[in-house]
Amino acid sequence: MLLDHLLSLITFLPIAGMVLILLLPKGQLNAIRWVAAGASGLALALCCYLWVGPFDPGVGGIQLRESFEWIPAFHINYTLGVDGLSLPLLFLSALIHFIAVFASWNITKQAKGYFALLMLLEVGVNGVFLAMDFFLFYVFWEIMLLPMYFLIGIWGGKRREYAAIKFFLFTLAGSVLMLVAMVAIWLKSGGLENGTFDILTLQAMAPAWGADGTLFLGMKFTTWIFWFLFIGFAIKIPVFPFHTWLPDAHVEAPTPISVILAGILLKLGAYGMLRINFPLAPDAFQQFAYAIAVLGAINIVYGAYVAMGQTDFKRMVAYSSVSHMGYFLLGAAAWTFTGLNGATLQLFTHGTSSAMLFLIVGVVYDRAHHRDLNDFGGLGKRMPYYMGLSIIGMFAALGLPGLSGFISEAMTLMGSYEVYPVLVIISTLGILMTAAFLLYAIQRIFLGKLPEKYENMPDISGREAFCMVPFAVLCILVGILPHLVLDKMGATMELIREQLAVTIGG
Amino acid sequence: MGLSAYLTVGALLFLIGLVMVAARRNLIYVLMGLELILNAANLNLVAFNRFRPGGMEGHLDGQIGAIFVIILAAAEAAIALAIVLNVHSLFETIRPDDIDAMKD
Amino acid sequence: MPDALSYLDALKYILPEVAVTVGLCAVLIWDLLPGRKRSQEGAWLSLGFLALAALLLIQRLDWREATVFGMVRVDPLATVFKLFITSAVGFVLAFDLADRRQTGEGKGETYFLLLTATLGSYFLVGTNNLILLYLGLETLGLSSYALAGIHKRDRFGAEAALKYVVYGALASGILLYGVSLLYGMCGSFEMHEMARYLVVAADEGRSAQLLLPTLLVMVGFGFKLSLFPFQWWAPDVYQGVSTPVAAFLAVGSKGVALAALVRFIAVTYSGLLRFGEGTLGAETAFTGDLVLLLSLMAGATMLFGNLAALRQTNLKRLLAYSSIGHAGYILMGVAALTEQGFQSAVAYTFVYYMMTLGAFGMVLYFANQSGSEDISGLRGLGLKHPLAGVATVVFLAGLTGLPPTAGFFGKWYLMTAAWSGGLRWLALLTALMSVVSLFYYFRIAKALFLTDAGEAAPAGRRNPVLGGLLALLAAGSLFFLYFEPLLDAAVFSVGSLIRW
Amino acid sequence: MLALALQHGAEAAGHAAVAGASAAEVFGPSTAAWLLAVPLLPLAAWVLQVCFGRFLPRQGDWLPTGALAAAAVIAIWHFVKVLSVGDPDFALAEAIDLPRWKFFFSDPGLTEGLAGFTAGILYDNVSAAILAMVALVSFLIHLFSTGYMQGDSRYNLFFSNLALFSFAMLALVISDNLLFFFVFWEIMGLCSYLLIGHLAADKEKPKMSAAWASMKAFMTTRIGDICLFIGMMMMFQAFGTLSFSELYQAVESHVAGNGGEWSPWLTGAGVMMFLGAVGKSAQFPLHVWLPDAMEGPTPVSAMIHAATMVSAGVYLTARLYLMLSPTAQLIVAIVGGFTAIFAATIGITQYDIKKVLAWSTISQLGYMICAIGAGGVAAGLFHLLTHAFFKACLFLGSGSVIHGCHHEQDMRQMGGLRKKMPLTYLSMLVSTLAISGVPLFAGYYSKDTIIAKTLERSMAEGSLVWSLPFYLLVAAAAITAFYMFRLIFMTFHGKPRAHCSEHAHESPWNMTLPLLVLGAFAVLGGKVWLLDPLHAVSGGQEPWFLRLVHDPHQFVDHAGAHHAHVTAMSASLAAAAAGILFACLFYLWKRLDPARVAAAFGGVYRLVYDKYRFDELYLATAVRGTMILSAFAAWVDKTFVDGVVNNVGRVMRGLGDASAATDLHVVDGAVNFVGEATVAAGQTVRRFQTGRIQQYAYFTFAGAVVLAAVVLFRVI
Repeated sequence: MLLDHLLSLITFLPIAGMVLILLLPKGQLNAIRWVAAGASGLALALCCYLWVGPFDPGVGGIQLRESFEWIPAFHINYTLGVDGLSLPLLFLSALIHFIAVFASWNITKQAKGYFALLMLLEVGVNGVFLAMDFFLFYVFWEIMLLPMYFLIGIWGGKRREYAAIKFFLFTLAGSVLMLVAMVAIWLKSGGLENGTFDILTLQAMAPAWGADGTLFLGMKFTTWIFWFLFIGFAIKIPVFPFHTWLPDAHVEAPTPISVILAGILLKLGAYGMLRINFPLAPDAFQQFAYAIAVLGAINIVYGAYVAMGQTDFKRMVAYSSVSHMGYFLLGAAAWTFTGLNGATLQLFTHGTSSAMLFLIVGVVYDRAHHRDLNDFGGLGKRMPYYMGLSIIGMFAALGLPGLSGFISEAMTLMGSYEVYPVLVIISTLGILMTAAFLLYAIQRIFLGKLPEKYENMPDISGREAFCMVPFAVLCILVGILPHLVLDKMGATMELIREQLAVTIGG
Repeated sequence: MGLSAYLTVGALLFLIGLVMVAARRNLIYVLMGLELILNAANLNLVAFNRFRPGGMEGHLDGQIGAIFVIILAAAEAAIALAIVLNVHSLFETIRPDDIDAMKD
Repeated sequence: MPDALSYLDALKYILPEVAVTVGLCAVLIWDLLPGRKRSQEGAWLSLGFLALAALLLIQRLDWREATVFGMVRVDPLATVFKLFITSAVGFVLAFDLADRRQTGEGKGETYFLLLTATLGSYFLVGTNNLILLYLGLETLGLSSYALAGIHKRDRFGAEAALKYVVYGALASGILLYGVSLLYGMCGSFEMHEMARYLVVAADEGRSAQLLLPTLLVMVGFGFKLSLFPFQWWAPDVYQGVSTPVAAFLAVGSKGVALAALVRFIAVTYSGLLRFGEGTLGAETAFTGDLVLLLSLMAGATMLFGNLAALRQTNLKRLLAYSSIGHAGYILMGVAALTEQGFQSAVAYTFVYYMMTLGAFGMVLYFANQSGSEDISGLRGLGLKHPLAGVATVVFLAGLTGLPPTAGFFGKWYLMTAAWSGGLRWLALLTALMSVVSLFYYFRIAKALFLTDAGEAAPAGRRNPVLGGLLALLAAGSLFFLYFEPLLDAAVFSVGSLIRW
Repeated sequence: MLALALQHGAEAAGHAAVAGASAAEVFGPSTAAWLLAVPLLPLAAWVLQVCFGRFLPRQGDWLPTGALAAAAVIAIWHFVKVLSVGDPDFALAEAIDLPRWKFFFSDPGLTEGLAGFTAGILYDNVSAAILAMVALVSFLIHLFSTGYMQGDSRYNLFFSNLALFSFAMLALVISDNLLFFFVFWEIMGLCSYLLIGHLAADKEKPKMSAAWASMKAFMTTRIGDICLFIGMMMMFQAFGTLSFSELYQAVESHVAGNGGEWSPWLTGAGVMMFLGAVGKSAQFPLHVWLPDAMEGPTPVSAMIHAATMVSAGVYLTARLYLMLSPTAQLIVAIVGGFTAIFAATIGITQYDIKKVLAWSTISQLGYMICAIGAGGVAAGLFHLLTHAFFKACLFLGSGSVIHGCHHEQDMRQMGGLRKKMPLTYLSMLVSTLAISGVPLFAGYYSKDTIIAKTLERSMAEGSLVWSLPFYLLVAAAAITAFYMFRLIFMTFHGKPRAHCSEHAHESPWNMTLPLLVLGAFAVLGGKVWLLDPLHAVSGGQEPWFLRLVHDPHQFVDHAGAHHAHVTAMSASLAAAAAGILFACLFYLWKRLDPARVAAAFGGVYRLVYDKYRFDELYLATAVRGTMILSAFAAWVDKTFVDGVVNNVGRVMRGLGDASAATDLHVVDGAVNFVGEATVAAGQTVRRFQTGRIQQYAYFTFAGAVVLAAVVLFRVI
């Protein structure tokens, strides 16, 4: 019984939380928080159960499939399923949302609305990872927009309105392109008569579409849908030059929202590429893989350089996300077994490390009420525990071996090297720069003389530590025992590669 | 006289009506232009009915239609004049161009 | 066939019309009766008759299609849209009741005129005869003109009424002229009969000859639907009239005009359409012309509405432009000239009904709070009025076309119809316009939630009735989760047009 | 005791070929567990120390120290076993079954790419010797630190970092593949960063220079690390493996398959990987970080920047040797040789006692690298071992001096400490003799072998460029002797020149004991000549290490080798003697005035004193360039990328307006980023909305006519 609807439960548990929160009276701040924590915690518990229990890592395909008709006239089904690609990300999503609730503990302004929106956001994210029906996927994808808009817009910083609408605009622009592609794909698959939204069925059909002639403006059908979908997902990742919404959104968003944004929302675009974009236009993928890899390299190097040039701590971390997501593009574009696994693992590892980095920013921002790196110094003296956790997070982000970032980056680069040697070598510059700006940040924040005004700054509280420690543990654990995650993914990645039999490079 | 003569007159009336609506600087004339347009259509209806290939026998729909239109035209004129009167009392002008309180 | 029905049988078919007629007479008489009256009573009376008509209509939903009295067509499209206008007018009446700023002036006439407009709409959607269609259109139009000008001492209202009446009379005159030309060509007012002639004409390649009357008729419909280039009146009029009337114009009158347009095109040009079974002919050169004409209008309408809305600050004016944009979306479905296209246009109209009524209701609600119809008047009110605020967000999301609102599904349906009808550029344009529309829609959400209310913020007395109505409409806008009924209604109503 | 063990081992090695004591018999099945315990003990200590260190008595310093003691015992015990086997080709993996771990995927079905990667233990003569050395030196330095670091505000963290470092170094030594090697290599980099910057986070007196130094060290070595990583990728892509032994075979067969020719890319890959060693071992041109790293506490300098981490680069080069093409070998040799002399010259001019030692370290590392490039793998590693002992001793000695002089590091303030700190003096003198290459001391044997090897290679190649290393190294030997004795004379001889040196005192036992032990190794590390003085004097028997480890390639025959050896020995002896003589002339007997000589050289002296101004060069080019580039990138991103996407210029205005927080303006800012075009179009469209009804009529007619025309004539 539980097993039959496990995935639906994971997806919709937060909705139950949302309803409960809305029913609670406004003043019951603690009750609201604990309901939110409970709902997301339960979802996390179920994810953990899914991880260790019913999920079979030996099976590459979709597992625990749930499906029923939703809008039969359009062949739209409610189909959920999980595989090695979505499982780690789902787990990450549940974890990050759970932590985000605790990171939001100090939010008192309109807390009811805040936690309700947070829960709704989790529904959207979990749903995207589990939806195996393109239409359902799109619906979940869009469900995230509104909560995010309000979470940034109401609870954000000074320029929150600007950042919120910018985020909304960019993402919507991407998703309408995806919508157009979805329309085209559905009609191609048979439309009203016998069309389908089932992602697996579409994937099976897709190779045949490549044989079609020119559709429009001298480009083939698959080329069109490839680029439409790609831009749609690229904006979310975000890929240069669509990344400009990200720093603004991050800087203005409250800490927990930044954590969610960097930790999991960016991964959605990447997930979409692997799940939908590449498999539905294999020939175009093969044709344009190099371009994607170039974009990846640009992301890595350019993002790192821009991050180096920032003085706002949060902005710097935001650009580091741009840089890190470039590894995903590079590895995915290489489409080698190692590269693909590395790229997917990068999603997971970056999820943990960037979430941690934003929590780190949040701690110092809560105390100093600004984020100007040049205005800090010597905090290590007052906040040794904070410094220790920060060092773990930052070194995980800069790819220090023994921490999770290294595993995924090394796999990505080694996997991509055989396909794009030059790009990989250029990308290593990004590693160097990442180290540079993170170390420079550590130096400016923790080392040297403590300014008088921070003399009484307290070290992190138990709650803050509780938020950070799980990520720190994951950073170390995955760095030492990467197979804990990789084992879950391997079979799926192998299957994905087999199904999308493209040869890239050479 | 053949059908074409009626139609020509109808078309002329229609055009004159359009020009009046668009160009006259007095709302009363504008309303008159509207009447002309309706009457152009009426003329067409009646003429087409009269010169129906199979004869009018048993097919009076054009004529009846025209009568309906005349009635409606009267109602329309009544409402329009009432509104123009109201406008006149509020704006103290019936120059259409002067009545532009709402615009972008 | 009409002969098959006895007079009484035929009368049964038009009982809803009779009910509304009796109702409007009753309201008129009640208003004329001496004595001090509260305006709510007239509204309740009207609502009662509307409810009666609605009941009768629901009863007739599964009746056999028939043409009664030679002119009145009773078929699913007609019945569904009669219900549409009835319920829309019901909402408008309810809005009017809940409007706390009402002056009381001309209330009785308002209800009478609304019922008259309903009656006109009944005939507009329920006929295959162009003359009756014109009569219905004019009845609707005349009562709308009067509704617009009902507040005698309001300069904006008077100007709006003037613009509306001049422009409307011009458009309907042109339509009539077009009808007269069609009549001349086909020798009949009946759409079926015309269809036979038009096929022949189209086959003979007389495209230009067909195009002129088509264009002239489109002027009339274009006016009612506020399609480019006949949409100029809409912003000024919506801004000038009272909010419930604006809601009526934007939703009720537009919805029935759409139904009439769908009927006109689907029946009159049935020989040229691209739907499979039950059609007379095949595609001709004129089909291409017609598609081009309609799709150009649709595209231009979308562009105009959405672009011009960008910098509006008056809520009603903004919604006017928004409704122009949506008319463009709807026309896109019609322009494909396929069964699916018509269905999608009809389905979208239903969705549009809920979202736009809701949006106007929102204007009313918050204008009652702040006394201003400007966006800046909304400052921070969303947090003080969470129910109305959240409902507003639902409407805005729906209008933008975001899941999980019905607006998304409607748009999706339109886009698939347009894409499969070969109008890919229109589908793409729709998508892009959704992004553009995000700006102006979410300026409202921003004002409601993101901006802090200043110290001068009004105390905020909640309006539970209106709030409830908004919640109802918002729930309707979330129809997406269970979209089948709307879809069925669209399929059901359009189906009757083709298999005649 | 240790000396006895060594002697025993050396004897055993001598008999091994005859006796044939089987490795399988000597090493039991639990060997792998024992060997793993060597790095894992410090790791466990680290975990405990990080978590609970500050709550333990003495802030838990005994925990890592004890773990290291145990690790050292195990490592030496196994090293003795290796000695007892005494087989030059000994490799543990061939003798007994060693476990292997699938690192990335535990599923044995997946073998593609990195999924097939397995890690294991590499334990052969080289790693056995170095493991024992590292464990021992680490232990001694931990012990030393318990004294030296007393009173530090982050005492517990210092020990935890030290423990983590020991773990990484020990693990690195027994890694059998490049990937794990790289992992531990980087963890060492982290520890180095943390330990150099230890004082930067000091609670009382944070030292900002330490922060910069730590960052400089990390970044500079990371440049090398990335090159190493690129080289790894090249090898992995070509051969699909990262295991050292498999790579040797693959390269060999690749070269054989290529007709004995080395492909250019192999040269490239080799040089790339070598650049990793250049960074870690502070070779030119990535040497700049090491002198600055002296900002760290002295035990750190001793351990990381003298004995262990920096020599990891040498170890790496030795492991890479079989993958280096002849061209790459030449590059390695030249880089090493050049660094040796280059750093030595700078060493002459420095006054900070630790800086002198730092430059000396760079120079000595150059020797080792050069030796390996020249084919003297055994010689290079031998020097690595001996150098580790005497350089650790020197550093700890300098630490003891600094400790005694109340944290004064400038040699000009010292003098006459001989009497006040006799044990320190003794051990440092012995080490100085060793590093200068005075016969019978450990450094003599190893340095001598290196110079001989370079000469052999030069003879074999016969080219001018291949003869360079020999001359460079000999010259460097003279300079080394000079500056090391300069250090001894300035510090310990003469009269105290300042208050601090007058009040100097000898350090406590836990600091002097390590000094003495290391000093003993500086004497006996090369050859246990006290036990066998005859052989030592006659030079008849090879040093123990060279019997244990053989060079992979012999470039000259026996006679040639003998000739080279004799020449090299004379040259190096002459060089050492000259160096010591000049040092005495300048600083002991005061016959020459260093200031006048310096003045005579003028500009050259300044240049050398300023370390050839490489810091300034890098600061002006690489660092400044990067900063400018990143600022430029940030500016571009803000102005252009944001601007192009959002449509230039307007955004800036929108941003400005947004901060005004007025309703209209904020969204104007937002509206602006649909693009100027959209808004302009919207404005244009609105211009038609004149409010005049008759104009509407015109527009309508015009629109209708245009529509009709378009449809009729298909204008579009």
